[in-house]
Amino acid sequence: MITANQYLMVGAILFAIGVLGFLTRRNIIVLLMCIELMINGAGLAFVSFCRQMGSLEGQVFVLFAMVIAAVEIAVGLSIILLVFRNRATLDADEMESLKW
Amino acid sequence: MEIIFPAVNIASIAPQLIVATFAILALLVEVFSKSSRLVFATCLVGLFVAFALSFMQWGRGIPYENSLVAVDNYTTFFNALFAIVAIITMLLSLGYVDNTGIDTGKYYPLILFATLGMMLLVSSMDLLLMFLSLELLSISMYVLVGSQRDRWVSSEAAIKYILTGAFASGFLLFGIALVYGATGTISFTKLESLLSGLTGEGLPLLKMGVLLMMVGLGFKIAMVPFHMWAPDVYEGAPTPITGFLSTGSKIAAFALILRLFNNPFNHLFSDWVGILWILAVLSMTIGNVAALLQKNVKRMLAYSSIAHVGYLLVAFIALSTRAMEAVVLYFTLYAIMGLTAFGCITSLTSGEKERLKQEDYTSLGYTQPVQAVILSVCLLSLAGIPLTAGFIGKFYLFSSAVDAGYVGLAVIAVLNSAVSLYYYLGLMLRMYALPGRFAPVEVPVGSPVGKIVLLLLGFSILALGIYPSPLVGVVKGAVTALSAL
Amino acid sequence: MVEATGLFNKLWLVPAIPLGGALFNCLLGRRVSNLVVSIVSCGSIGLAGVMSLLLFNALLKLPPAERHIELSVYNWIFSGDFRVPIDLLLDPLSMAMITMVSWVSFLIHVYSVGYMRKDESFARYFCYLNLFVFFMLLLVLAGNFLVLYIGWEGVGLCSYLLISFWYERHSAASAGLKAFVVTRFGDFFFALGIMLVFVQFKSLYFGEVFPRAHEVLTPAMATWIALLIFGGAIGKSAQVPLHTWLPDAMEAPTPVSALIHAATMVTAGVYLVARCYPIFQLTPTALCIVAIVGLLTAFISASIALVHNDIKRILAYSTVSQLGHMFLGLGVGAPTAAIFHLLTHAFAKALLFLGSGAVIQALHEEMDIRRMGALKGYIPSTCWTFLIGALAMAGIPGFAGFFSKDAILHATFVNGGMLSWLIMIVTASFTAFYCFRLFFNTFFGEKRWDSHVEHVEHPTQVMTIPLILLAGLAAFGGYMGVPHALGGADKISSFLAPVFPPAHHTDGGSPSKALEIILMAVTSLVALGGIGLAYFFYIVPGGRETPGRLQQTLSGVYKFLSNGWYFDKVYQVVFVEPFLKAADFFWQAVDNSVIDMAVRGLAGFILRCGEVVPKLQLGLVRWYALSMVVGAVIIGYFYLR
Amino acid sequence: MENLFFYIAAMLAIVSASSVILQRKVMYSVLSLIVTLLSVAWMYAMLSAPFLAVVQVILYAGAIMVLFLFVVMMLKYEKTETFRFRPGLLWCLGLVAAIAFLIEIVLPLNMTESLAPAATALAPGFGSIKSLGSILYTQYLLPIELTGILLLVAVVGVALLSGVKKE
Repeated sequence: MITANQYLMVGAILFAIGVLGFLTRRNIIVLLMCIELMINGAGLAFVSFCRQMGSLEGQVFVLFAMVIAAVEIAVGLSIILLVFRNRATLDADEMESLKW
Repeated sequence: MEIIFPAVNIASIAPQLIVATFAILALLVEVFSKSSRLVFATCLVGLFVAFALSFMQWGRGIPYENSLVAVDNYTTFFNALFAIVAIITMLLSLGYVDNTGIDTGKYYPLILFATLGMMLLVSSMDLLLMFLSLELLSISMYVLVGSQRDRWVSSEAAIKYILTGAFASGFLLFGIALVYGATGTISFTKLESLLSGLTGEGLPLLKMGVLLMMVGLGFKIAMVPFHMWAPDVYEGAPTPITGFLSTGSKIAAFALILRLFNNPFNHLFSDWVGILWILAVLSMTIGNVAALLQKNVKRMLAYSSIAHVGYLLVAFIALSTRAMEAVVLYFTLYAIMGLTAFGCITSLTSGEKERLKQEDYTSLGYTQPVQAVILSVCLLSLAGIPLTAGFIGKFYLFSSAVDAGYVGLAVIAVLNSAVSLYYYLGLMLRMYALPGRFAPVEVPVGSPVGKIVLLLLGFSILALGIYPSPLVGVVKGAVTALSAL
Repeated sequence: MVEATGLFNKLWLVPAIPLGGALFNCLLGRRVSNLVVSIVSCGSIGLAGVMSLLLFNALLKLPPAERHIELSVYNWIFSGDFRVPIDLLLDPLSMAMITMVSWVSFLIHVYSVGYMRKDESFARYFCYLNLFVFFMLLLVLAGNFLVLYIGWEGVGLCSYLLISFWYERHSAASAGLKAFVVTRFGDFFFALGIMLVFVQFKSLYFGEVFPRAHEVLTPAMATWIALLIFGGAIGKSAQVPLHTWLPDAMEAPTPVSALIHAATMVTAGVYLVARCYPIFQLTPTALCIVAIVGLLTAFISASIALVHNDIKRILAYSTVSQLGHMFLGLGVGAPTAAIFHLLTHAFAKALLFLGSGAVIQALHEEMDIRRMGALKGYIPSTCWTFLIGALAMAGIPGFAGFFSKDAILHATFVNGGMLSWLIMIVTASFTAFYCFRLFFNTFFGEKRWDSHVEHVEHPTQVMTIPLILLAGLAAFGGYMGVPHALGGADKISSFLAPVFPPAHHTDGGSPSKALEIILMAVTSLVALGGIGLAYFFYIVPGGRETPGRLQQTLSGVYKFLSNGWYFDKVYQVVFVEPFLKAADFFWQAVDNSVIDMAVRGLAGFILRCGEVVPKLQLGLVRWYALSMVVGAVIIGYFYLR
Repeated sequence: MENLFFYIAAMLAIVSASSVILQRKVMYSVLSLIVTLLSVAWMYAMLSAPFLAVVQVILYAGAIMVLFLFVVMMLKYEKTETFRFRPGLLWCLGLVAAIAFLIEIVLPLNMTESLAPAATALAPGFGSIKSLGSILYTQYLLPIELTGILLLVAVVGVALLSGVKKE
């Protein structure tokens, strides 16, 4: 029998994959996508907890998290466009004029 | 199935509603009128009304059984504080934004939206509202940081801020999920009643959740080791926004942490003491040491603001009423000092040329006396010299830590303050270094409005250093609401 | 203890109004005309003066036992049970002080408007001056040691700023520094004393310290505290051996010398000892030391004043000497006489300084009395007011200084012994002599001006009127304390009596009226003798050669005196040079090895960290994210363990 | 049967998520992410959250990913692909840290330790539009309104950043 706990594990793994990607990739679009992975991992955790406890608040939370994700992506992509227009690059490692 | 709409008490969130309404109104004004002055005026009026409303709300708390929003003195105090911070930020931006290629018609409403986020963040009594208002605050800030489209540093700061910020809010979200899973609720009041009965080792699930939430919130307040974004973003952001970010945003998140650990997570705090002890030491030390040799003044102040988070943590660890008073008092004083410091840099901008390097400040006392005097007062206050606001603030912070038995921590904090003198006074002495044979002649810069605001700020730094009692009284009132829950 | 009510609730206005004036002049002074600056600064002090008169009136209406009003303005810091309140205390002592301070300051402010009219830094000057008055009023109104200390340091700061007011002059800058360092030396002891008080009483509040002093303190502890506090007073009031800064402080503009270095700030030490009298009374040792220091100072500096030629330095030494009188009064158990002398001396000395200011300006910055003379015909109003000041200072019967000095001398005779009384009689003759040496040399005789003085500059009206008013005070101010022996009521003593418990002092009722009258007669005769000698030396034709001859025959003494008893030289040889040598030695021997490694090593290490730590900010997003994750992992490891 | 569905969905999600971070070409990453999102939607459906599953497909996989694709295609293709894979010190540290983090968060994940009691049976209509809607528009009215403001901020922000100006 599959319990909600296993869904939770999948959520955690998705989240960790997102973290891993964020730490290792350099393309800023991919970085944004890694954040999406993290949010989805968290969403899966929420929904599995809902299933377990029979409460709806977690699902509501996920709904709002999706909106947040959409907003973050919209603003994030427009900043990426801005960056690309300025420097014609998507390499996060090249954005290091601010340091030390 | 019949749906019963909740009775909405509009009056209880009147300041927040006013800010939101006027922000939207300002956007409409921007669409239908060509005048960015009108947008500015609308936003300013909205903030003033919000301030007045929160002033009237003082002392009239509304009990919250199931409400998402806390209406108590704590909230009201911060509503007023954020309104003032936003007003000052707007007034200081005047003149600066016009010269640096910022779309003012959207810049000012976004400041209001960010303020709304701060207000709701401090007043939220529910993890959902907390998360949403934190995001509202963050997203407005991402845009504001990147609003100087023609300057690369601004764009770079924005992309760094949004990437790390979204990363951190991912942690926050996952943390909330775990807390929700461990307790089955997202309401602060229910969390508190559930957790107050908790004994023994505690739940790993819950602890993990709180840890991940602290990662997200620690990012917001720029606490070591989640601080790394701060110097870059502070340096790259438009200077008035840097001030806004280092005061408003940081204070809002910290005020929320205060509420979290005073109410819902109060029983988990004992595990955090040791960790926060180390983080406080690290924040102070890394902040101060990194600021020592900074060539860029904005970056130096950014590091110093990390150090100030450390000072705040020193008292926060005590978590007594007295310590909370000290922390909230320091919020206010730090808001004034931070706004003054970055305001002076803003005001020293001539055209597109900003004074960012230490060298630009040599002999400033003779060429731009007004800003130099105010900045000196502000630096003295940041360093904690007696008869300035900073001394009072630090005295309260450290004495409450000593009072709670954290003598070692207080000693480290005092030593750190001593180290910080090096760079604060260094900048100040540089400003009063005698000019060379040919004293530079300069036209005074800075908008008159900005100068008046700065003068008022500088004056209030001194006034609060000499006569802090009224503010302390108000802060005491605000903190009682926090512990009365 | 009486809680402040009614008018007394407004007590805080007395210091606050000058502060407001200072702020105005500091912020807007350069924007507005000099007229506005003068009106604001003089007006604020005048208001404070009116306020103090109103308070005086109100205080007099209270029965003497209730003349002790405390006002806690606000709590500067109150954190938990730790409180630092800003307390004010109004009792006859502080009442007398604020009335004197505010009115003398007012007159000097008015005078300054005329004196400084041509100075570029007009607003800066008045900003400092108002600030000084604020701190001085705060000092005398303080209700606890901390507020007193704030005022104490504040007046010191203003004094330093005003001494080096003309900071372009090297001598002014170095004199300011000297005053700062020397008084700070005394302040160090004072601060130690305050700490000791706090340790002993767990409070700094006058109302808790003084009434309980005789219960809490052992005699030895009382001696220690009293001596430490007296250390502060020695520095501030320029007593031997820390008196050397005051003559140098004459680099300040003359009205400043009148206000700060004659009438008010330097008397703060006297006020302090008087304020802490309940502690001093417990310890005959300390009182004895106070008396000895006062006696020595009075004599030594009066003798130095005999031979100096710089008009302001003569007055400065005279001030030091008169302060010595006051300390002697305190030491021999006559605090009311000391305070009485403080007041009359303030009037007379302010008058003399302002007069000398008019003289200096008349002769275009000439300060050497050998190059003056015959000014009577040119600036008569200054001359006659100066005469009144000199008479008051010399202690001629009828003038203010006579009564107060007599009270001190009488107490000295009764309590201090014959020898000290004799020394004081000699000092009195010195005083009369140098006052009139100054007076005759300046205003009489033939013109000895430098050729560059083409015309004598006349003092303006705003300068003359304060002179006349002060002359009135110097002439008639003494009548507030006519002793019983002369059929007077001695109002000042009975007014101040509630502050000083009568059991321990003897200056009230005299044992024998006849003795007192005899003593007075002796003093007066000696003073008249001094004047006569000065008249013979400097006015009688042919007398002029006598000083020169004396100078030659007694050249050793003359040199000794004109070098100020070699105090500065001795300091140079005994303290400064060995210190420098020792420092040099340590620099060579120790610094290179131990201290260098410790201090520079630590500082260098921190600075090195300052280079390294920011390098951790690689500027890379993923590095920042990595630090967050690693942080989370490490914190989690300890947290979840 | 349910087991099988779960394993397929979980495998799909994990594999496609790994693909997101492993693909060199951004376009492939985007497509992999769409697969992940769809498989997450699948799991939502299996976890009695049908409404969320639908929203996930429409809003996430539909709208947001289209935005991604749009941006990826708008930017010059070669510019998004040029940098090569260079596993440096940072990369290795990132890998270690992420794995350590995974271990740390997976270890405490055990629902049975929750303070809230496990539901024996779900209410009928759990997770439906109706049940969610009735809680959204009563208890969470304020957050809904706030969401509106958030979207407005996004619009204004994008307009500010991309330089939409009045003529």
